[in-house]
Amino acid sequence: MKRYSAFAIVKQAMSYHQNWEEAWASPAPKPKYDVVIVGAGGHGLATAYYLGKNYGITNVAVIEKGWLGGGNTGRNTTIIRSNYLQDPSAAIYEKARSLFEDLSQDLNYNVMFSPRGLLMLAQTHHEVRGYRRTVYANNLQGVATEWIEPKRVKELVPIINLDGPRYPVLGALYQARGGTARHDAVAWGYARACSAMGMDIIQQCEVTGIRTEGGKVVGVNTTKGAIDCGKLGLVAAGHSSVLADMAGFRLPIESLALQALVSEPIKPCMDVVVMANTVHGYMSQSDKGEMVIGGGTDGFNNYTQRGSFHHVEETVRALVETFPMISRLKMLRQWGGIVDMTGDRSPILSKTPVENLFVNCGWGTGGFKAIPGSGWAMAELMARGASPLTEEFSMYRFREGKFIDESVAAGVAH
Amino acid sequence: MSNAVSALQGKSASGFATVTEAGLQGMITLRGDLKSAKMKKAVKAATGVDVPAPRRIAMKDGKGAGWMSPDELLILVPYTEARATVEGLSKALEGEHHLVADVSDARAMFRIAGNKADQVLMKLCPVDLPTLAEGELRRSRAAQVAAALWKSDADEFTLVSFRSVAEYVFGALELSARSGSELSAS
Amino acid sequence: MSTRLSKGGRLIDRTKPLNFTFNGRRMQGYRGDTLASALLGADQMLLGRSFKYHRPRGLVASGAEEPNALVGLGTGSRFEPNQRVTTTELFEGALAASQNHWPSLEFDVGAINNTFGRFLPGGFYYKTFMFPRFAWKHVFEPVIRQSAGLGKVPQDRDADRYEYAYGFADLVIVGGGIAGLAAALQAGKEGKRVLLIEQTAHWGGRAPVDGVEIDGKPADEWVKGAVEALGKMANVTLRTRTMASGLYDHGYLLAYERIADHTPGDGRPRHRLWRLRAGHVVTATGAIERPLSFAGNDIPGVMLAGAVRDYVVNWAVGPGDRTVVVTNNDDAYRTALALHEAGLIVPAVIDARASVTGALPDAVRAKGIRVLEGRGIAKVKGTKRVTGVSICTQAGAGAEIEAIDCDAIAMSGGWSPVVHLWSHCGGKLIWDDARAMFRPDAAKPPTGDDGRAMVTAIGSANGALKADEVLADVAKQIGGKAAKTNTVAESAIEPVWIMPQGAGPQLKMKMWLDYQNDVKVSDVQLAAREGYHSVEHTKRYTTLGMATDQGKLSNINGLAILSDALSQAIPQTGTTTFRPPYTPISMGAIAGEARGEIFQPLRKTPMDGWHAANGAYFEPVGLWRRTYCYQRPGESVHEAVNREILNTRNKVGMLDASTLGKLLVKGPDAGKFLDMLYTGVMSSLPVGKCRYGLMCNENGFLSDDGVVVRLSEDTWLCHTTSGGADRIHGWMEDWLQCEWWDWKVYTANLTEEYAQIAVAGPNARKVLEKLGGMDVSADGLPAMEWREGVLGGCRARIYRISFSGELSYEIAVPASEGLALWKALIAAGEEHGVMPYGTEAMHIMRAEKGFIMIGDETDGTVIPQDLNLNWAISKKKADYLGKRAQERSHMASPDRWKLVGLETLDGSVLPDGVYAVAEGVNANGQRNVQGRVTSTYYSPTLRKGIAMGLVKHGPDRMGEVIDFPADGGRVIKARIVDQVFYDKEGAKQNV
Amino acid sequence: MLTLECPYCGVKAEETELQAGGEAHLKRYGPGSSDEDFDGYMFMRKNPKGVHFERWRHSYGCGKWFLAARCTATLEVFGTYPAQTKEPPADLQARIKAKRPNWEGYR
Ligand SMILES: Cc1cc2nc3c(=O)[nH]c(=O)nc-3n(C[C@H](O)[C@H](O)[C@H](O)COP(=O)(O)OP(=O)(O)OC[C@H]3O[C@@H](n4cnc5c(N)ncnc54)[C@H](O)[C@@H]3O)c2cc1C
Ligand SMILES: NC(=O)c1ccc[n+]([C@@H]2O[C@H](COP(=O)([O-])OP(=O)(O)OC[C@H]3O[C@@H](n4cnc5c(N)ncnc54)[C@H](O)[C@@H]3O)[C@@H](O)[C@H]2O)c1
Ligand SMILES: Cc1cc2nc3c(=O)[nH]c(=O)nc-3n(C[C@H](O)[C@H](O)[C@H](O)COP(=O)(O)O)c2cc1C
Ligand SMILES: [Zn+2]
Repeated sequence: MKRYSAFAIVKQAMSYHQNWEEAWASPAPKPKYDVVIVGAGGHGLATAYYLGKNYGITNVAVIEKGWLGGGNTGRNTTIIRSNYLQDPSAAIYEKARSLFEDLSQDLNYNVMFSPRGLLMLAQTHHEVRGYRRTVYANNLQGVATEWIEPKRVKELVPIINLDGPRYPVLGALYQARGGTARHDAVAWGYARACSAMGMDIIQQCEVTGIRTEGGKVVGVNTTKGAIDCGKLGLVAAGHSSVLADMAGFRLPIESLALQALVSEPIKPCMDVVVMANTVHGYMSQSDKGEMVIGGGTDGFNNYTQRGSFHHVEETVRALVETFPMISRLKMLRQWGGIVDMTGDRSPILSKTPVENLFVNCGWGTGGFKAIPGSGWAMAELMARGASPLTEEFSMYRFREGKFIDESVAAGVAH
Repeated sequence: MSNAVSALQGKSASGFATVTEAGLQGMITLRGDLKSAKMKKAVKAATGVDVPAPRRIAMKDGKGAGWMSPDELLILVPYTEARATVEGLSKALEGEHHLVADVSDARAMFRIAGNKADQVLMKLCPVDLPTLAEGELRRSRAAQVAAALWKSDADEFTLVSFRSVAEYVFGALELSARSGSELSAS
Repeated sequence: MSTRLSKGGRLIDRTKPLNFTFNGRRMQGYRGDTLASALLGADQMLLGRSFKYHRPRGLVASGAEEPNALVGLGTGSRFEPNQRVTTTELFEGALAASQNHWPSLEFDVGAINNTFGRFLPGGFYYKTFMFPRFAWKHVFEPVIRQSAGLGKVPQDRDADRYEYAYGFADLVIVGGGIAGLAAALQAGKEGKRVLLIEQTAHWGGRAPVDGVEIDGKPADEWVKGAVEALGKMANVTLRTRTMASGLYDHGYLLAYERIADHTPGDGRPRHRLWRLRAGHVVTATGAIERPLSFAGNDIPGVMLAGAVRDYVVNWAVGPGDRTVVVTNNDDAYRTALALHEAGLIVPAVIDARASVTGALPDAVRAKGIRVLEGRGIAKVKGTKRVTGVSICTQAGAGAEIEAIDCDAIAMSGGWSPVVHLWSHCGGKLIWDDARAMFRPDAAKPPTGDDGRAMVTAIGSANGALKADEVLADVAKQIGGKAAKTNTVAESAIEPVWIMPQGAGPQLKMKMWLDYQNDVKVSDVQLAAREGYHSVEHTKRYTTLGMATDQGKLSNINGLAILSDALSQAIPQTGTTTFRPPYTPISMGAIAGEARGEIFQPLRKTPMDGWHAANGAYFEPVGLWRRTYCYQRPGESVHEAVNREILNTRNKVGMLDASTLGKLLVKGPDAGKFLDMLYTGVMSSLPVGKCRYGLMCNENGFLSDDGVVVRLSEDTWLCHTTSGGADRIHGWMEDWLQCEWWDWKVYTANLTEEYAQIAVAGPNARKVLEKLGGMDVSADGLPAMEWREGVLGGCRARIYRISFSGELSYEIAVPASEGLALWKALIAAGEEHGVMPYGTEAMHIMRAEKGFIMIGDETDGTVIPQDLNLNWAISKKKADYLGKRAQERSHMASPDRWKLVGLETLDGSVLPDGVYAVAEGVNANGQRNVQGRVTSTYYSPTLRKGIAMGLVKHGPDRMGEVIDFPADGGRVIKARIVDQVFYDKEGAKQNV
Repeated sequence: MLTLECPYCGVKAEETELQAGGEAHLKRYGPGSSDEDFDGYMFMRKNPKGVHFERWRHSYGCGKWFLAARCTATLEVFGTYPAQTKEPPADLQARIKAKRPNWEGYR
């Protein structure tokens, strides 16, 4: 893999950029791999990457039915934070956040991690109490967060309207090193690194069946033929239930549409990420200048990547109230993704009823921020059979009534 | 009962249509088997009208009945008669599984009047108002709250909401009725 | 230079001049102008700067597809960035300013990027800015953000208002060109309920500009007639200035009506968002012309041929004195003719096709205009304005054959149907090789709730480009017979994706695809080279089509280049996903009427007005607003709360408890039903009595609590928390309708029927007795019982229940009488020292008594057993909602944290939500914890901090002291104590 | 933006008048049931990409719960019916089978 650098660009410019090499190869599938990962989203690619990097397992194929990064990884609002309340969540999200800190250098691909700071507004006394509690929890979990008063909120977000008639801002939960990253670059950077390790990323190839023998997984059938594998990882987000069904079990997951939108680009006016959970809206400004906006999920099972417009209205309504100046901005584009919502809204990184078959799913509305940590932990689980980071995220926790409930403090979980 | 006051005490505003809080109105929730003979008799006796068909409402000199769901009617009588009507209905339905409750004070009622009254509601309710039939009772939304509405006269609609949101509903109606914001020129 | 012509202009009214300002310069246009035509008429060709290289930018198009000409419009509370001048109607006093440059439009420092353009290829930022690590956030990112971003930031709160409207129709026809009009006429005749919408202010679309004749009449006349005829049909509605922005599932069409953009401040809503429900949608949205990719095709003065024609014919504006036409199809010849007709010079028509014959070329030649066949443009001369073109053979690599001076270029690379609405909900496209376009695939339409097609595309939107084809297509798909037109034969288009065909890298780096985002042919080829093969990858890597025009001009050209680079067929490459809106719509319109007072419904109790008038400090509880406390002049919230508590404990207080849920449950099976709903037994409750109850969800967690009242043999009234009323009522109905539908039970939500007032304190009885009318004596109304009667003239039901630990009555009266009773109580209570108290005093008093509060002690992860509430859980019952869940291993575990009281050693108040630590760290290096605070307050009664919390094995550890690390490293020590801090034996309420 | 016809009042209600209630025809498991059955009833979902039977409440209308058969991939609605039934009406099942020949049934 030729390294990227400013120097490389200048050098290439001399030959009019005719000699750049491919970021990743597009190979035909081999008959067998040690590990097959289904789903070339951030989590699938990161899982493959750390299997190679941390455990030297490089005979790996990542199989993608569409284009890599085209799932939720390619359509999310890129919020990165680790200010979660429950220990298991804080552990894996903070692991991810800390890996983001030097992911660009690690991958030699600028993923534009921008720890610009993240605020969760408290707009009811109940929220104030919830976020205070989170701060205490975070401090014991080694996650740097603080409670800030309205005055500080205004300093950080000059365009905010602190005293909306309905929900005045009473303060905020602030994570100074939360922020955003360039979502596509995260998928592309991992893909490039995996490819460089000799792994096969096979796009436009849909897994149509899972083959097992005596309760053990032996391979998958795909639109590009049958592929054998030693171990199989299902990392398919919204399509996890469909794949589990191929393997003969069910998951505690429902697939719902979650929508987002962007405004037309304007000059920089907000250098933090703001989430207003009482009114269900959150907003950040991308480097190109658009306001990137998201809200709550639709209520019904849906695989179309299209949502219902009234959710967009509710979100925009909330944000116009919170940031009156956006009223005269225009919505440039809206879209949807299919999120995998579990029974307790926390993810599943787990063994399954089928031996050597593992699942990484249920990230729902909030898994982009987790990509590096999830890949790291999933790789350990698949390579070693256990990982402290995945311990509590087993799919069997529901049976024991051992939930990881984040809604407790912070409404939505983007 | 001299103490009783409606949510907005008759507040009114005029734009291209006139919006008025209609004051105290007797309303009764009646649940039971709408097909039973007892029920039919009781309703007739209490209101002078028959048990309405699904989605219909019938009024007769100040009293009436509207279909709310397969096992629920909205009984309308003058506010001062609500108590007595509740007792009458309970007595008449004795021995038959039913529920009757005075909800006069739980609600607010509005009248939207003018030849463009429908346009006010077209801004707030996901309902095909131009095709709403005479005597049709539609339960739906008015902006963000539940509402029941019907064409109570040639150029008038009646809308019922919960009492606690009366101010919100009035605010939305008043704004929608402002002159200059007609949906049609004609 | 561009000028206003002395005659013509079908859309302008020269008797109505309008003054406006651009970058401080005063200019004039006419009623009927767009800001674009007015600017062009005033020779303002340079209108903005591009996103990345800050290249000079002028008008390319005349409509919604315009990528360049965006301005900041208006000032202050009416300022709006990124306004597209081609879709902005001119109005008197309009203030426009160009964007994305510093210090000025003419001289822009950012243009330095242009000089270094070669070092900033598509996606360059992914490859650099990585070292040193901190630099991205603190050095590079800020710089990149500053240079990007286009429009300025609005500063003030929007002065305008917006609204929604709902519309229903059998047929919504989108587009008021001849196709849409013809379709509306036909459907209208058939008696269908038709809505025809057009985004611009006028009807007719392109036909009138093209000199089309229908039924022997000029298109303008035919259109006028059609609109009049439609106006007469009662079943047809027409709307101009209304843009269909998106098609959603089940025939939901969103339309954006710009009511007052051209009459700012006239008091009308600025925009109206129509939520249309269409039985069927017809898209007659026409076609958009494609640019040609030649070097310098972005220099101001290079425009689309159709647009040049529009400016000349519609607004009598000549974009240049000498306009070279360059094309690969016949339509552009119409532009040559129109220019010639207007007395402007067309030095040549450069046609990439090897030989051109036919009516239009011949007509052009007949005017003495040179037609250069098999030729292309090697490059455009000029920087801020076209000065000439260098001509080459299309077949070659770009060697100059001849140079022609000109100040404008009219280009046409062919036309692409507007397929956006067709595609929004999954309609598929097919590539039509003959016409070099993607058009709707009638075999794969978007489908509705019935699984059938919900859209029909007609006219140019369906690929029928010539007028006769358009009308024939309408007749074929909608019905009726097509009117005759004067359409002449045209010879076939020859796709040209790069001009000249053999151009080298230098030239390709100057061929613009996406003008606004500065994406060039070379960038797309680079993406292909680097493995971003999917069209979606290329889009995201280069930002092709991601600008505010959403690639209306660039997408097809871009994917053709990509296909070529990957040597695959265009259909194999496919298009990117079409998403709403068709053109950007204001956030204000999306938010609609919901702002300020009616942002959300605010629920108010009948006594709300009194509270507001008496110093209430409100807090939102669900959608209700409740009084947190009543502040007196000079009193802090904290002081007010303490005063209210002490007064209630020593004299008497009043709480507005109207928001409490009140659910009526009646029927032969009501008792059985409540026994399933509550953890305790309610069927055994005697008539006339009250009992406290807990409800769990099916997952075992405590979800609500309240006092249940037995009203009669078959009727119970269930009180719920204020937040819980609707939820629990829905919960009851859910089980009755979907699981136990054979049980005879009816419910009714009477929450709002009653105003409820709690009168609590030693003097409570005296106050009620003063009002008179009911026996509230110790024997007349014992604890946990209720009576009905008339209290002080109000129809009342009194419950003797206490949440404060004091002698307490809760009085329910019809909501309409709530205010009257409240005032009566205040008056009657005066001599007994009555004061109203708010929710915070109520919270603290219940905490002093060790009562739990839903939302404090519970958070969705707590089961009743955790709160030592086993006494309220029936052991005998075989089943209740949540029982099975509570038998699961983790829920039955003895290690669950349990409720206890907590007292700091120094009497201070424990911080809210703080955790108690245990020894060591867990497998992930996190400090182990053994408990947390659930409620904590300063108790004015006991003059010290009190708290409740959940602690591992808590109840077995009475007296033990545990550590709570609080803010700033401070560790607070607290002792585990009984949770009841005040009047444990209940002496105060049993009087 | 879905529209579903309420089988009780015949109104073709739009999504904003309705409340979605998740998978239909779940069998309740109470005390005495196995952990696995209870887990299945509470959490494990079919979540098919295709024909889905689901609960809806006409919450802004008659307040009744009803059931719908809908395709989660195309959002086509095959039909709605009252909630007081343990399984989808036979004719509805037949209609779906006709439109989706390789549909494996509602369980
Ligand atoms: C609108 C929106 C906003 C969001 N905002 C945020 C946010 O701000 N912050 C945050 O942290 N998270 C956010 N999320 C959530 C986040 O995007 C996801 O949790 C995360 O991207 C999931 O990554 P993934 O790799 O698991 O799934 P995906 O990226 O969806 O990858 C799964 C891949 O599996 C492929 N696949 C599926 N089935 C098959 C098959 N049979 N064969 C082969 N391949 C298959 C899919 O094509 C897909 O590419 C948001 C999500 C959405 C939709
Ligand atoms: N010969 C050629 O190469 C060629 C190419 C294109 C068009 N034409 C001519 O153009 C005419 C096509 O007629 P037509 O009616 O099919 O198309 P049209 O372009 O004349 O009319 C389309 C109308 O739809 C409106 N519109 C587009 N999108 C909209 C939206 N989202 N919401 C609301 N309105 C929207 C446009 O403003 C326009 O008025 C014919 O005269 C045809 O000859 C010729
Ligand atoms: C953070 C973020 C920023 C985006 N910015 C833009 C943008 O500036 N312009 C644009 O056209 N789309 C933008 N998009 C939306 C994408 O074009 C696209 O709609 C989204 O990735 C979903 O893919 P799809 O629409 O192809 O299904 C953005 C998406 C994300 C996640
Ligand atoms: Zn209904």
